[in-house]
Amino acid sequence: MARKLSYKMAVNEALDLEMTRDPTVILMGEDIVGGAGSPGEDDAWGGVLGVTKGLFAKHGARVMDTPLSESAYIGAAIGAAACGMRPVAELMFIDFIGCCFDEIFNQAAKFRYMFGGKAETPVVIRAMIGAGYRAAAQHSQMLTPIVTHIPGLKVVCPSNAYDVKGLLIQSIRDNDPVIFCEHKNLYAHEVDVPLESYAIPFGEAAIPREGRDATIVTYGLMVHRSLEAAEKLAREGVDVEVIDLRTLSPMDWDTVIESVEKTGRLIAVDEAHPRCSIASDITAFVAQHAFRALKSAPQMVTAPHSPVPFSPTLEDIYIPSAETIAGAVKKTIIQKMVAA
Amino acid sequence: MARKLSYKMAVNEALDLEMTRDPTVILMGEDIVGGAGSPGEDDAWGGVLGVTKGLFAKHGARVMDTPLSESAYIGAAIGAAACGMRPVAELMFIDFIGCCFDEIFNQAAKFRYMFGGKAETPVVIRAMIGAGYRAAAQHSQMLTPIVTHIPGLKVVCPSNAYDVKGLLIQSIRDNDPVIFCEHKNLYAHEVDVPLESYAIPFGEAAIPREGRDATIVTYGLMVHRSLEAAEKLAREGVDVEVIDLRTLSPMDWDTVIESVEKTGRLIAVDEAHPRCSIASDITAFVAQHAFRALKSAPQMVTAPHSPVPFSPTLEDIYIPSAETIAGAVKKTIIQKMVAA
Amino acid sequence: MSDNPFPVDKAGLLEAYRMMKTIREFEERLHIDFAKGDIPGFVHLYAGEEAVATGIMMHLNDRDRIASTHRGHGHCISKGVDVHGMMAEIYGKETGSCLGRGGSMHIADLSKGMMGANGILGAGAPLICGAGLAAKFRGDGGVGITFFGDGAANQGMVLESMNLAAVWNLPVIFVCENNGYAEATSRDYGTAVKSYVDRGAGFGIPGVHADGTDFFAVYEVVGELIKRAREGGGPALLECEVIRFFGHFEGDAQTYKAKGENEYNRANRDCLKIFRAKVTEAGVISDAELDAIDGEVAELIEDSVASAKAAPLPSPKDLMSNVYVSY
Amino acid sequence: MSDNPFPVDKAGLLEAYRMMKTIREFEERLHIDFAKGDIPGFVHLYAGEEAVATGIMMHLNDRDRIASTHRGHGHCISKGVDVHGMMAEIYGKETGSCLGRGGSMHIADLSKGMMGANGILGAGAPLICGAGLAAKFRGDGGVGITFFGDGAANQGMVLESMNLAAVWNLPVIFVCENNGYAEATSRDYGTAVKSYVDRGAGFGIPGVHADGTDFFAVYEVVGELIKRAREGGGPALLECEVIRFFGHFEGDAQTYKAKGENEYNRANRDCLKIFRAKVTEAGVISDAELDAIDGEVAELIEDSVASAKAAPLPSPKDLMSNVYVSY
Ligand SMILES: Cc1ncc(C[n+]2csc(CCOP(=O)(O)OP(=O)(O)O)c2C)c(N)n1
Ligand SMILES: Cc1ncc(C[n+]2csc(CCOP(=O)(O)OP(=O)(O)O)c2C)c(N)n1
Ligand SMILES: [Mg+2]
Ligand SMILES: [Mg+2]
Repeated sequence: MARKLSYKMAVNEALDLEMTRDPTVILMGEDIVGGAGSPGEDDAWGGVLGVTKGLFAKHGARVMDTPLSESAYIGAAIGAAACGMRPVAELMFIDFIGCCFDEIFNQAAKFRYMFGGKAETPVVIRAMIGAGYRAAAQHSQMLTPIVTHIPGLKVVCPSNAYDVKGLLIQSIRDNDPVIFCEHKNLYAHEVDVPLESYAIPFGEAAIPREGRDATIVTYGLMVHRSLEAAEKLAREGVDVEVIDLRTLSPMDWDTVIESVEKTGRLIAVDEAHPRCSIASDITAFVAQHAFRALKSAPQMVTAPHSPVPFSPTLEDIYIPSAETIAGAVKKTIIQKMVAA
Repeated sequence: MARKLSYKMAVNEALDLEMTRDPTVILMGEDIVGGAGSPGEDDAWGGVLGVTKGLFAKHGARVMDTPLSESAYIGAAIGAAACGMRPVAELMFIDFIGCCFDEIFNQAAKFRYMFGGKAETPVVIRAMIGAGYRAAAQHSQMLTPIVTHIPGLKVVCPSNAYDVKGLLIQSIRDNDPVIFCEHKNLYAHEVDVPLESYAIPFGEAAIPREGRDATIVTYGLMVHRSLEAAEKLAREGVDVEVIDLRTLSPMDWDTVIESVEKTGRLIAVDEAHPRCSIASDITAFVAQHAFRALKSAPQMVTAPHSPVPFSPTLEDIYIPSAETIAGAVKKTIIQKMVAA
Repeated sequence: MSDNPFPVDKAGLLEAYRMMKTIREFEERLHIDFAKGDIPGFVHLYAGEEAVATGIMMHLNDRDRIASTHRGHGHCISKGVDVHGMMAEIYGKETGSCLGRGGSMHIADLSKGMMGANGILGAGAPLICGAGLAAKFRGDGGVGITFFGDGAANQGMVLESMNLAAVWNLPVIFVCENNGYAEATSRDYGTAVKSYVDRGAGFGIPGVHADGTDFFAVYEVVGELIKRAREGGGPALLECEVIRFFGHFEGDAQTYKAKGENEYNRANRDCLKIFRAKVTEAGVISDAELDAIDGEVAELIEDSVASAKAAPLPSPKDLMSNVYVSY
Repeated sequence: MSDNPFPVDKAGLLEAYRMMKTIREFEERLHIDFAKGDIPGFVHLYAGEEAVATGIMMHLNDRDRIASTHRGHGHCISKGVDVHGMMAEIYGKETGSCLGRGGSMHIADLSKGMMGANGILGAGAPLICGAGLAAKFRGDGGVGITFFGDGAANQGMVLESMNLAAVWNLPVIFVCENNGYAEATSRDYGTAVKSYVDRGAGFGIPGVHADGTDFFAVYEVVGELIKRAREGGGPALLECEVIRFFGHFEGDAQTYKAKGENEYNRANRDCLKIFRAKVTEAGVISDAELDAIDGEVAELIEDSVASAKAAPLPSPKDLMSNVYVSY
């Protein structure tokens, strides 16, 4: 049984299902209840954008507001995970990671290895990513490359509500620390989502569109822009395959390589900044491992090497568009023609 | 007039020269004086490995020990820079960046852009990087890809004392925030260094060895391992060019591309973890911009996707060796033969 | 007109009133225009807290520096940032204080000693230590003031900074603007201690309270602290109890507040009304004089909106400008 | 033998002495073997501070958790981590507590409630809040103890954690081991306030002092705090004044210390000597009994070194094992 569900409500539903199933699942974050101690409604907010609304009413003390202390409460989530709980901590915007980065990359990520395999840290850190909200330089970043760089972390970035639900459930059940990235500009996006619980395994990319002529590899919001680009190109007779990575760490390299071996052309699309990005990661891996399959120079489409601008006019051109992506695809095709 | 100078003493000399030249240059860090308030020698340490030894004796109050509060003092350095000083703050190990990351990536890096070009933040953050010191997972990281990813930061990683001196002087004079990475396993390494002051411009790679058959692009300690590999290969008749990037942001793409256009083969060598690394950054850029020049699949040599192990046996194989690098070079050559 | 019983001369009182009124008018107008959909992004209004910014900034000049918060309009205006530039900035225009690159949460003007509103809670505290350090090295008697809310008071970097400022004996004042809420969370939930002032003792700095709805209370208390800091006496912590008239940000339904809370506060704890009552009752300033300022301020804000709306958008070709000083 | 005037029975006193002596012997031996070049990496010795770890850990069981520091050997040993495993770990061997992956700075044994030494100063404080939270959810009466030095006491995450623990009323004790130095920097330089205990009030938690060279002082004070925490009374802050007999890390020339400081402390403020004097003077335990323990401990340490040296190195093929639970 499925029904239309928004990306945002899929987060809520996954949390609800797992909290119901497993009493060790607890939630914490700033205003995820949203009204603690205040004279009016105790759970007025349910998260700054209402994502966790209703969970406090249902699960009570297992949903906790926190003081404004990211190091302390993200660290506490990690510590509780090392002690047998399954905390899901919300870092409101991933941009705030600078206030708790040590706990994430030096503690959670390294416990298992550093302790000789004797620790498990099943913590999930949910965070909003992405530009387009007119939220300016400190509330609009991706930072996915930074967390992906760190061994010991798993990184999840769903593009739609179906994946949100299955991947968040998997994240909570997973025994490693997971950074679960929610693109704020997808919160209202709806797709069919089953009522029942299901988990999507990590490291399995989706192929929302098959094609023969070129492979776009991407994730998050850019999946939609890429599909738009692919549709445009289809009208021009170019048949593009779009790969939605879904998880950035682990990566489904097999699917990527297989596709490029089929199409011979790669376009890596990333909303993050260009340097040491997911786009460069994909491109480099493919260049090394499927070099002979490449018919033309792989192309990267990323945000520019600049902070996210506030002004809507600038922010709109800051985020890679379907046009830019289509342009990059064409580049891979024209090149080949030139070469041929 | 030149004489042999160690990498470590080159840091000291550059700081001394710039402090002497410019009264707005101040230093701060944990134990960079090293004995503040203690009953014995006030400047007993001069930094945990003695890098800043003697500077307090010479420059007095402009060299400051700090409390154990990275957010506070790194942030203070950034704030002072925005108010007209030229602070050089030491973050003892770059691994501690998690305790002050916000101030670096959300404040220093973004001020200029966010404030419409109306701020200058001439701060230098010196930090030790790299493995090989038996210092385990939290004192051995590179993290160069993380800082390179961030627009607004400049990232410098010298491989020898000559470059240390010229690049640190440039870093202090530069009007943007600079992350100055010192590889702790190069501190004892000596080369000829002029007595006088000189600045090396950013974005100019060095070519410590020219060659025709393949291009190794690297930085830091890996320059030496790559040169070793090149020497080995020379004895087998393979003529390798080695590019020492010196600065990771800005990057000297011209030199990289030019070399690959000459040799047709790329090996990107990075002591950092593989995902979203400097190696992948280089490889992807070359794949996109010099695709037709590539005669074979570019190769990446990096540390593994794991924290740095303590045990010397493991740490030694963790760090890319000259053998591994040579092996990767051969792969680019053999491939071509197979293809030819 | 009778003798002036206040610690500020008449010109100063008029200036202070104008500052407060300018902030209030600026915010009330943003509230309306945001609701209309004219303004993009996150907008956090300072209305209700004007006496704090003003009571402090009346002691400062351009050599003194402040590091502000996400709720920074009031700090900006009272520190002398151009209102037209601010309004244009909030509208994302090229004529904005930051060329439209920063928006409401990132207005800065270093020439006025305003080091920036900040989207990161508590981030101003380390920065202001740097400003204090610079002032100390220059020996120019400058001070630095950082602001943070009752929520941000629990950020580690704020707490670290108090110790650092004390260790280095910096001319820095830490101002906690306690408006009772961090977003929707009550101050009483998020902070275990009744008074933030109690934290001063743990960092070796004096801590004092002020009623943030009373310009004179703030002005006098902070005046002592600033004087002490200028003279090398070191840092201090000031907690001001204030009222946030609007929601956390525009669009907030405020159901976490008590019924009638906003109305009660508007009626009884409005720092502008309190100021007006004091200065008119003392017979130092007449209602007519203040009304005249109200009129001028209304015109200024109206004009700033009109020119912001008319101003050009940033040019797409400048997307990458100013990432670096030179690149 | 006379009546036991101590709050611990004889078996307990012998156990406490054995713990302290084991730590001391472990550290003295590392000091020698490091100097010989047998031991790689950064090694921070706990010798001199044994009464703190022991006075606390005597109250705990495996359900209770601790989060330690870079100077963690003493915490590990007293929390029950196997000494052979620890020694092998420090030698980087496959038989080490962490298979040689962690080394001195990262010894952990979660089965003993030891959440890890930590190379990041202050990082244990948030982690222990998590342990306290888990104990609270489980309702098992467990407590969490985190340690930090006089230097790390100024880390924001330590300070944040005190507030969080108070807000959530967690069964957590924050233990500041004040040995007067952070590396070479005097505690009096790095911290603006005379007593760390004064910080408690700013976070709404009780703060108490103990002489960290006196096992009994620590034992009694912390016993109260732990009891209170177990009963739902919430967090507390304990400052123990201690002596670091060796340098900051092995290889430190210690020229920042006063002349004769180490000798004086060894002679007059050695927690082991103080303990021995108390229990023998009270006639509860004889010197011979303690000497016997000394002998056994010496043997244990000797054996741990011998087996560490003989133990196999990790296999290169396992370089990438245990990055993830499954990958
Ligand atoms: C580091 C960080 N954490 C969280 C946030 C999200 N946030 C913005 S304002 C706010 C509440 C601030 O409360 P307070 O400090 O009392 O200031 P007020 O808004 O009441 O003026 C929160 C949680 C942020 N911007 N930065
Ligand atoms: C976040 C962080 N900053 C700095 C260091 C480097 N460091 C290691 S120990 C130390 C001094 C610690 O002093 P204190 O907290 O008093 O503990 P002690 O060594 O005296 O036991 C420093 C600065 C670190 N390991 N982590
Ligand atoms: Mg508030
Ligand atoms: Mg200490």
